[in-house]
Amino acid sequence: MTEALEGKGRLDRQIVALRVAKEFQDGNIVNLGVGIPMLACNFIPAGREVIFHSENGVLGFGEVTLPGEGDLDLVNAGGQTVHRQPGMCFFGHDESFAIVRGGHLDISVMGAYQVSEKGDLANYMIPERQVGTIGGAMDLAFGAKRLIVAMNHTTKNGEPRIVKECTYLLTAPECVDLIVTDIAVVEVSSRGLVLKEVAPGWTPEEVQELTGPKMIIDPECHEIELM
Amino acid sequence: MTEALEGKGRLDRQIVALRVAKEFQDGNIVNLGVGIPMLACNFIPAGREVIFHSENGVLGFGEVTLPGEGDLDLVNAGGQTVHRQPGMCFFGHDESFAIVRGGHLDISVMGAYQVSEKGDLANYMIPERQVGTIGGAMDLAFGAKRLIVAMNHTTKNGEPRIVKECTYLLTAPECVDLIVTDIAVVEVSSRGLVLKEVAPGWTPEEVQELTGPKMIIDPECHEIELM
Amino acid sequence: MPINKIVDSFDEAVADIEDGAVILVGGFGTVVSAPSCLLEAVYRKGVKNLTTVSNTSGFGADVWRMQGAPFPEDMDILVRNERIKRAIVSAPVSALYVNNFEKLLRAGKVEIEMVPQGTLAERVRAAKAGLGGVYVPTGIGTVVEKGKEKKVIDGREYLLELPIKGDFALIHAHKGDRWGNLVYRGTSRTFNPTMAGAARVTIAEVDEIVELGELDPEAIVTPGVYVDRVVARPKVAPAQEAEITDAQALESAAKTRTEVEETIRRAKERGLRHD
Amino acid sequence: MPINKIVDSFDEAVADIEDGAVILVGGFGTVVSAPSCLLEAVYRKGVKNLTTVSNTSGFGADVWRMQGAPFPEDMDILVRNERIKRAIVSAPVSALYVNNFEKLLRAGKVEIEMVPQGTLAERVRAAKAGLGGVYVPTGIGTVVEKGKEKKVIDGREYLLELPIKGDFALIHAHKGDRWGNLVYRGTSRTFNPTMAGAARVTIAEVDEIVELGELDPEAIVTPGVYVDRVVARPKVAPAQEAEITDAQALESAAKTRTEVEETIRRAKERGLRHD
Repeated sequence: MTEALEGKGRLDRQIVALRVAKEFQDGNIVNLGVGIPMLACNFIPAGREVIFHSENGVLGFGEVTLPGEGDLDLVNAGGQTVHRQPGMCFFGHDESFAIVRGGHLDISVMGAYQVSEKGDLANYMIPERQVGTIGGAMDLAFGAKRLIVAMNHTTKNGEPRIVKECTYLLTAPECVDLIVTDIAVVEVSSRGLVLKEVAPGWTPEEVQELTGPKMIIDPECHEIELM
Repeated sequence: MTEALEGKGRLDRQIVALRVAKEFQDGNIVNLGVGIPMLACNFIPAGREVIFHSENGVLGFGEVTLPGEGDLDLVNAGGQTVHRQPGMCFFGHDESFAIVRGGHLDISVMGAYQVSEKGDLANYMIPERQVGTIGGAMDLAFGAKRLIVAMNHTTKNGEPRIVKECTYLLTAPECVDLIVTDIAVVEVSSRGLVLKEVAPGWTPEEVQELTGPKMIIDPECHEIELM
Repeated sequence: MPINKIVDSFDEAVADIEDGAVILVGGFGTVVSAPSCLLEAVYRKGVKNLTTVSNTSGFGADVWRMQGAPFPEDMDILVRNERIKRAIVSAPVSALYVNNFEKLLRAGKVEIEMVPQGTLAERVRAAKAGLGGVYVPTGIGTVVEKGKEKKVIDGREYLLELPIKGDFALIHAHKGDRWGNLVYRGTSRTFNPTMAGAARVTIAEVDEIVELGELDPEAIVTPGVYVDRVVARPKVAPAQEAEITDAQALESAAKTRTEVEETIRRAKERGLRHD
Repeated sequence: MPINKIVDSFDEAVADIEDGAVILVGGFGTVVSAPSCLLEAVYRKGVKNLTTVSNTSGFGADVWRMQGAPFPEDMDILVRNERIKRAIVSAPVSALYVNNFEKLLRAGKVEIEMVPQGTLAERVRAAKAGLGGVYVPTGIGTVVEKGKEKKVIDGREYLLELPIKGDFALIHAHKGDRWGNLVYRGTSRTFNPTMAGAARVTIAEVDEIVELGELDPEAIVTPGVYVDRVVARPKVAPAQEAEITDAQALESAAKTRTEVEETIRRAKERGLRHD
């Protein structure tokens, strides 16, 4: 990575979550993975009604509570306490994953270490430690109708996380539909990766420089809206 | 069948059900099939606590109600209304048969057209009509720890229903443990059929005459107790 | 916009069901567990050549009118009007009398696939849960194993049973809300929650629609995610036709009643009844 | 005699668990969903070479003491005391810090079979429901498919996944009665009802024992038929050891807390928060 790009401002985790939340359409059933994705439950676009699923057996919960203020028996998959909400319901793990595997989720959002050009996902083996945790990620990657990845565009060392072929163990092949990063929004299409949006101050060419495979620049490619 | 035996008194359906109920041990989980078996829920031996399962998604219901007096949303597998009881609970069909198939029932009681020497059960194809209804019988025959058949000892024409080999289509092979009829109680054992009890006024030899395969007469063979 | 799965009429709820559709029908056999009004609406729509998936093939409105059921139609409305091409069913006929399904079967007017009840439940659940199939022990050594793959697992023989997915699932629940969350009542739960979500479109007929949040989140049986449409029964029961014509079915019901009375008398005699 | 599954102490409840047993452990990862006191009792009994089946390998009592949990032990009590020979687990390690399980793994002191969470739930359910196996799509094209039978069904590839049956299932519920009927509380339900009944002996640790009939029959989640023993937590919480030693785990928890606060501030800024 050139030094110039290294110093450029990137979106923080909240803004990435905010951008992800804009994908939630009215009535969508959405599962949010641990990390950035989970923050998205706080940013549902005004006027839309979205139902969140969490693998630990709940549908329809509300926003995260202030730490220490919630009910420990009402948490999301990351163990954060969330608000009670009308319409919410609880179920056991077999039912929770019948919902996931059975294709009943509209959107699943998760973090990733790498995403390939074809939409292969690698997000369970922790690269530097050679151990990993599959958790619910595989079921979600196989089951959801639409899979959105929220991650940093590059590793700490500046290596692209969007790659030609994943070098880490796969969570699932050809499953990712959209990648929202701290500098861009990239669609995985049958034609290849399509750059749809860039962070303020970034050009498509700069984003391309930090991306493994060659992307198609969408003619409508524009700046990510931050509100 | 000799004319003499044809005229002999037989136990009526209630008494057969009463005899079946004596098999229920304290704490048993028991499923009762349509017909005679269902009547047995009224005859739990005094001082014992037994939990009835019905395939239509209920555990722990009470005795049948007087017709017209019950709640139509609380019925047994035959559609008879039953009494509400503390400890009762409801569940869907997948769970109901997880209980059956998973071996969680201690006893299943059902009717039969034929039972073979080896304990093969034929109870779903209606002999004279060449149609049938499998219903929950197969699952119960494969799943229950102990299977008791309650039936008349002979057909209307006096043919034995306990036979060397079933001539009707099987519900399940080698599944019956005990046969309670209107003239006898017969155990299916690895040694063969064992005649354990006879109806009042019947000799073991007379019962044998109405039974297909040769039975072992239990040295303790005695009269069925009617109270 | 607030999510709203509530539909105003039964006819509207089934408007997109077409000829040849695969329809899962909830309930056990009793009319109170059946989606009566939805079945009537499907009949009214005039669709035919249906594949139906249900526990029984119905007992007919007459039997239920005798019990005073305000909504007396069951699977029999599709059977007797010959709307079914193929029935996947667990308990198609009655040992006590010859029902309409048996008449069609003898006349060669309907195809049947008879499935053990628990296997039926598991196959429907498999479709809902995204499974490719399940191995069940039920049916080994019987006609049920015909044409099915067998496998020995851990020393026991099993049959491979495949998912049954519907185009539509018609179910009956007690209460529902605008998200499609449902609760049932007593033994009228049965196949209803099992079938919810096992079809492309799940339509729930409910006794009552309640406000979102009224149902206890710990007691909701069917999460709204499995339900696409919710339609309420009218508060006032439709006028009942008085004529009851199925003499055989009525006689069989009366016989059962007499037996129950006798049994209760006997149990009391022996001091084994508590009421 | 009245059925009575209630056992007086945790030690009595686990008295017949032997070395080498296969133990299903309910809960998700949070300590409030875990059978804490049963896990402590298993530890006290001194059994070793266990095969455990659980969603996580625990976070350790320190993390939960910080949250003020009165019963802070989780799977980690068996991990850190090296009682586990083989772990069948979905989420064994943490991305945020190196847990005790990872340390044992690196030291070659424990075997692991990592299973996708939904597959784990389905395999446990298969044992309970008497299935020989299930075909799941999850894991096709990944390391998970290694050594497993693959089958194409209706044009899609599936893996054959086999049942996981326990010798014992240790679960945590909110309330239970003498028949073993159980209800849970919120998101602490998770694997608990899934594992109930999937072992030879199921032992339920409950917050409260209630009279038979007190639980709403429509809201009972685990029918008593799946439960063999019920044991209640003490009403008064045990005295808490004050010392918290796992600095890495604490730091990770604090970081998460800061982030939530920041997120709420940002959402409010944008008028997207309701509280």
